[in-house]
Amino acid sequence: MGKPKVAFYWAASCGGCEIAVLDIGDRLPVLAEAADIIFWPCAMDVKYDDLRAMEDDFIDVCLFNGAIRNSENEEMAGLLRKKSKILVAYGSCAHEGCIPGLANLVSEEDILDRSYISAPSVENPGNVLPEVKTETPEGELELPELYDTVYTLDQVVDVDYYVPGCPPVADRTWEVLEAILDGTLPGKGNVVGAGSKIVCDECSLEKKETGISGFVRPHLLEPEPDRCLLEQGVYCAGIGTRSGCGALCPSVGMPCRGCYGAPPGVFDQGAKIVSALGSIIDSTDPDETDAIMSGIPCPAGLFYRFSLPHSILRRKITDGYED
Amino acid sequence: MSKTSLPPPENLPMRLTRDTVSEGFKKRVAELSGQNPDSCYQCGNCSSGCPLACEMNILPSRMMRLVQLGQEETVLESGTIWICASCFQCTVRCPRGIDIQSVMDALRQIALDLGTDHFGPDQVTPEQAATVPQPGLVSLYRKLST
Amino acid sequence: MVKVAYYPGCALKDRSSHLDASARDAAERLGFQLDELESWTCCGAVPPVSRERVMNLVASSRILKNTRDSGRDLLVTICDFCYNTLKRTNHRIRKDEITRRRINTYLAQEKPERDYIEETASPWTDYAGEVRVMHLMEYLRDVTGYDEMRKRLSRPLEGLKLAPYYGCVMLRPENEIGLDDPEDPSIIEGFIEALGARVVNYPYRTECCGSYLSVSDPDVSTRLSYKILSSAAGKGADAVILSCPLCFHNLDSRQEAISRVFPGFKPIPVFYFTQLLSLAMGGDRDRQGFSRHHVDVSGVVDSIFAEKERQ
Amino acid sequence: MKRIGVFVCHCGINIASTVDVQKVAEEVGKMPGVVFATDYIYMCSDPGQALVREKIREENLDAVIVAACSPNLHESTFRTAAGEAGLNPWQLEIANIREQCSWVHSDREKATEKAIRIVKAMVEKTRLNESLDPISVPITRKALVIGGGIAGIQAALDIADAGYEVILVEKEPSIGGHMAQLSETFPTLDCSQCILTPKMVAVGKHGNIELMTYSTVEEISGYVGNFTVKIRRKAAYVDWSICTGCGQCTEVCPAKVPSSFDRNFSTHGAVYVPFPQAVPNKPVIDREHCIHFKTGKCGLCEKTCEIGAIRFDQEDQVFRREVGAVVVAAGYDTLPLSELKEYGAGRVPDVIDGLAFERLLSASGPTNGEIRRPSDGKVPKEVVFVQCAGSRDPERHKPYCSKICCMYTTKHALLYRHRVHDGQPYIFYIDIRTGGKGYEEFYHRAEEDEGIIYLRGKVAKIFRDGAETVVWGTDTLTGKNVEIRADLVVLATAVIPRKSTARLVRKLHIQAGPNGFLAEAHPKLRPVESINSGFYLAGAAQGPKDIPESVAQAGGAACKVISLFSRNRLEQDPAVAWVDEDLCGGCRICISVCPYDARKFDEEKGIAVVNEALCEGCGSCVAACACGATQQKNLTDVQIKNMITASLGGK
Amino acid sequence: MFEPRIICFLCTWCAGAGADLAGTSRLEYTPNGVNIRFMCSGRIDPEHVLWAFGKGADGVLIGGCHPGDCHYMDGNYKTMARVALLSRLLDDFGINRARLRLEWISAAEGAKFASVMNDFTEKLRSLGPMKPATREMAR
Repeated sequence: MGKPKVAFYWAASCGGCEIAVLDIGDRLPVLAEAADIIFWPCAMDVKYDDLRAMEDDFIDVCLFNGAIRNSENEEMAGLLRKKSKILVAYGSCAHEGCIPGLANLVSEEDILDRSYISAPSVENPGNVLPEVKTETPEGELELPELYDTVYTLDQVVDVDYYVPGCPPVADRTWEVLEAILDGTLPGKGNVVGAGSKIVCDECSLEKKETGISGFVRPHLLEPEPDRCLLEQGVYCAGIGTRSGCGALCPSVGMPCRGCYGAPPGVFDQGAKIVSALGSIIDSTDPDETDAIMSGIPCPAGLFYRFSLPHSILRRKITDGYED
Repeated sequence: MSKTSLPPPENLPMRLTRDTVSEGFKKRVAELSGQNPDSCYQCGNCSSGCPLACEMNILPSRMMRLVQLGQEETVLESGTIWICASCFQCTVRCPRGIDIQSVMDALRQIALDLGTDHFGPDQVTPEQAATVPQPGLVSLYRKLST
Repeated sequence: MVKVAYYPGCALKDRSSHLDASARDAAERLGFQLDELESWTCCGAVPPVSRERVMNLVASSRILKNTRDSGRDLLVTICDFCYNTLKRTNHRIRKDEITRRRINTYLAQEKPERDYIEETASPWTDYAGEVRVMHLMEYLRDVTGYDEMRKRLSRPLEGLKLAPYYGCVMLRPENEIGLDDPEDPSIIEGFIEALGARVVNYPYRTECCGSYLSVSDPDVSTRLSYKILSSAAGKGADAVILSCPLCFHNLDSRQEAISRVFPGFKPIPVFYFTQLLSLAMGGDRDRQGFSRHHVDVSGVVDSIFAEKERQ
Repeated sequence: MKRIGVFVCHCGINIASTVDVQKVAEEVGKMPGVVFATDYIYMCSDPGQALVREKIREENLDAVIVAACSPNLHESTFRTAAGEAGLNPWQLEIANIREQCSWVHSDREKATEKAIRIVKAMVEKTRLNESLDPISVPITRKALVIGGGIAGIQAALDIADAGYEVILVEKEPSIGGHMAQLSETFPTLDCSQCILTPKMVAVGKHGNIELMTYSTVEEISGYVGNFTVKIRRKAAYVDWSICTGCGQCTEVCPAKVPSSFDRNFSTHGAVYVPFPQAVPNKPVIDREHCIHFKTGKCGLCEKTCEIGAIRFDQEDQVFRREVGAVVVAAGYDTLPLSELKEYGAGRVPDVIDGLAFERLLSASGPTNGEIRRPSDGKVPKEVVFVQCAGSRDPERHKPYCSKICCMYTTKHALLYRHRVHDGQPYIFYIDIRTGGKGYEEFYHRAEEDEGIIYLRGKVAKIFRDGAETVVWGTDTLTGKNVEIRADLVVLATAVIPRKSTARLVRKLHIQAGPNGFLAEAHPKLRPVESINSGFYLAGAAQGPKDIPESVAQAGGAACKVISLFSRNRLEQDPAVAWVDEDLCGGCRICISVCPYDARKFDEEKGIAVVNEALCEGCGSCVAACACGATQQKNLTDVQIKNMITASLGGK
Repeated sequence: MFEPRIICFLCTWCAGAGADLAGTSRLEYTPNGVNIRFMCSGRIDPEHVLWAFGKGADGVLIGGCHPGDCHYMDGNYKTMARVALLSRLLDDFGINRARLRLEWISAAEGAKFASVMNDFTEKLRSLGPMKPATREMAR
């Protein structure tokens, strides 16, 4: 067998995952040595047609980052699935939808309106919105169709492995790449490049098992050093987030935001966190409890910051889906 | 032997039928007053404390009982409904929370619907019209006339 | 001076104008002004039952809504009937969503005209019971404060023995009015003490005076009023103090008839609480409308002034 | 896949009349894994149970669902049956299609559809049920009895006589409770003290009873068979271990304190014994009224006491005791007169309550049994008794019937008549309730032979007029209002739970009903047990009760305790929380959530663990676990989700 | 008439016993709910509620012991806090928070259970069916 053929692709995401791959740093040449990178639009000159021309299962491993947001994302997901033996959902967007997935809290209409009409920086006197097909003298132009709902990769194609993180930390990425190269990946469907516990397991801050009597936003608090941030009233998602990052954020006094997604025993990260937070409120008075909870603006955005499309409800319920 | 005609007996039995005890009159009273006459368990507190009881031929608690039994005629013919001054004493003391004053209002309303004022504007003397404060006149008209 | 939205009601504009005048005078002496609502209507006096349940609440709702729309959230009234009607209407609007919606359907019929006149008027919003209805006595107890009143006395009613008379609608029904305990109230007692006078306890303070039976069955009213007045007098009261125009009518003007039916009955003066308040705050005796009383009050009033001079 | 059997009960027509039981069996039988489904007329009957056993063996079933009545009724019946057939009992579940379906719906089609959903959901749960073994724990064979009234006394004596140790805790200085205050008892009119005192003495002397008066239960932890209690004994400022009870100190004390035992009709010193027959007969010092504590002077008692038992420096003591069962006999109170505004709000001196009248009647009471009214000591000649003062009044006071007033008022009127021959008693009542042995006869005697006037109607208002007390009532039988100018009015005030009962309920973690009385596990079949295992109820703390009923219930509670103590070990429900060690990240939220201290942090493993013996299986920690490591046995999140899905008709 | 589908999560000691009492008292109410029994309302997890909505429930009822009466001391307070936060989450998801109802029902309140069911069914009828969140779910 020759060198394994590797592909990278970037769908609906910020591009950070591409950087994350580069983050393996010194080990990049090792990778280049051990594998043939044959498709990586971000880093090398390739065309989609090159990909279409490949035989099925031509690629050994494809690291796919980004959520599925439009018809191009979906088409490329399908194409790469077909051409790859192993398809890896790389990074939080492909895994659970991540920040792009928060678009599911509003409708497609609202997004277009905000982007092309109502934002203060927009100048669009004709209120022109992008069209999928536009006739021009030069011929018909085509843009990908924006979807009303953001999907995770595995909601549109079959996925072999998941690497969580926004972005995945470099060491975990390298571990995954090594496993791929060594052929030591576990069974299909597994999350790789992450732990099986929660961030608290890796976090060194001290817990005193106290309840909380109010939430405070991190920038308004001078945290007691070495003390569990949640117990200080800062919403920290570590209690409901898969380990693997090494508790990077709490170790520098910032709360975990939850980017590694739901831990292995949990399906819906946000709901579970709601349940846990509800368990440690230090009040038995309904009004006071309600007031404490109102200290959390936009709970959906907060608790599902990285996992909304992967949650039970997936998106805001609107009347607009029946298009 | 002369045959004398007997006077009719004074205390005829109440005739109870399914209709009198469940439908019709009692239902109308319940609807109009928004109260459930059947909640009354006849403790008599309304009567005990009614400041007008000594002016009434039938005590408020008995009125409630008669309504429970659907005795429309007896209730509407009683002077009690016109003597009640709507002072709410019964209402605030009823252990079952029945607004008895509203039941009295409802009974008055039903009686007035039969067509005649108990005490209409034409019966008010010019002297009363000139001296009684308006709330007295207005409430009188609203309670005792159509 | 603080302005307090004020609903006088019809009696105070006419037969009981001395209640209105003394109240305004007393209020200003206490540092607030009773600011009469514009273009108010009759409150309806009592909400009897009717087939269309909310019909009887519309007039009073309109008064409340107009109060709110004029930017005020507190409405003070004095007549016990008006107080009862407005407070209960408000209570029902607050408590029962269906009543609220139906009443607003009626109130909304005034809407097109308003919009036409004032295009800039704030948009229509349903009246949801935002206004707080207060009896003037309640205002004195809870806002002014009896302690504050005591501090401002310029002519304390020392030595005067006053019998508080509550009547019926000021306290009842309790769940909708909630001013005080209907069986064991203390608001007028507190008021009397705040004026420096002494409270006379007698069992008839919450018994009914006959209300509108005064017209349809005057004899009944006479008997009831006799019980109340003789009980108060029997306990040594110099005067009876009350707030309701109809109670005043029954207890004051009926004393002539009482004397006829019950020989040996000695007349006893009856005052509106506002009259005594005004006097105690230094008010002028000529402005209290004492000439409209059937029972001579000069003895008691003289003693108030005499007491002051002695000091 | 598990082989599941489903048995749908007709319950005669109770289920079958509204639910098409055959259709339920048929539909559920189509589910994958359901290898047997049938309906049967009475599943709980012997043949019904035999059917379950037979099919378990024949069909080789791994799990069984019985669709029948509430699991509270027959869950253990069927689990035992399953066990007999070799199936692990926790592989059997009950689907409630009677109380929560057939009995509450009338539309046959809809009820059947709902029943199918209920049973399908239970199939989904059962699919993932694990076989469990009960958790076995040892028993401490010592009982705690809270309350030293007649109920507590009886329960303590019965348990102690059976050979088990008892701790009797009473918050007053002496046991005896309200019964010690009573003069005579209905319907036999025997003297209350005479029948109570021997029992009090027996408690004081019993070798198996540790009597702790002037003490309260401060805290309790643990579970049935193994409770730890903290009992606080208030400082008596008298060393009871050397005090001989001579009474010298109580005689010299110059302070005057109203006697609550005598309903404030008499006074005692600041150092006092509440009543002469008190057990233990040792004094306490009321710190609030003691001149020494207030001024630092006096100390007469200290000087008088030759053996030096007065100890002003004494402090409260807290004792720790291990017990296996608790009898709660916390007693009752009566509605304060101040609540009854229309009856003078307690300000009319000659309006008193029933217990006060007992003291006036009592030969050892403040008037030595002569009836004299409080205002001026005159012997009252017109006495009005008012029943239902605060009872049967859902709108303003208590909705329930206080049960004992009809009889004790009759007794009061009768005893009054016996003492004051020319006096006239009147009783205002709404209904006379005489549901007890000899009660109706007693009432007839009072009405027919003793000249007591019964007036059917509730009193509206009572007020003082000169030396008289005016009662406005009605006689609904003649339709006339009644005015009585009485010399004395006795109100049969509502029986209410003690204020301390609410605190006790919280401390013991037991339940109280909507009116504040202790809640029994089942109103008919388990009337002496609390819902919480290990707690038993006795006396009026559970609801208004007269003496015979309190004694009977106390005996019942004692019997339950004795039966518990007769076992070697206790078995507990194993459906407790457990932790997947591979998943737990040690966030410790579960530890702060657990009300039973059953969750602890294992420092070595860095995870939270469960102490199964302490876990009561509430599942709070499971919901609190955001990492999904904690699950409840046989009620995992997956099981719940599958049940939801099945309930909604999904797959 | 629209018949909403309701999932009722009931604690066994209070709300569940109350539901049983409604049965023994033969109080009829709407058959729209299916009860799921928990030992304590404190076991109920917002995930269960969302799961129910995701699987097509039009309403979810949570029944627990009255405040202060929890058989397990304070499980119901946890439920109260969870529901307070969950309701806010439902707002964000565009789900009318009236679709989630928390009621304290004691073992003695059979009538309350029945009236809550009737009332809740009525309320859900007026709200109409719950819309599935995505096309996939609609299918």
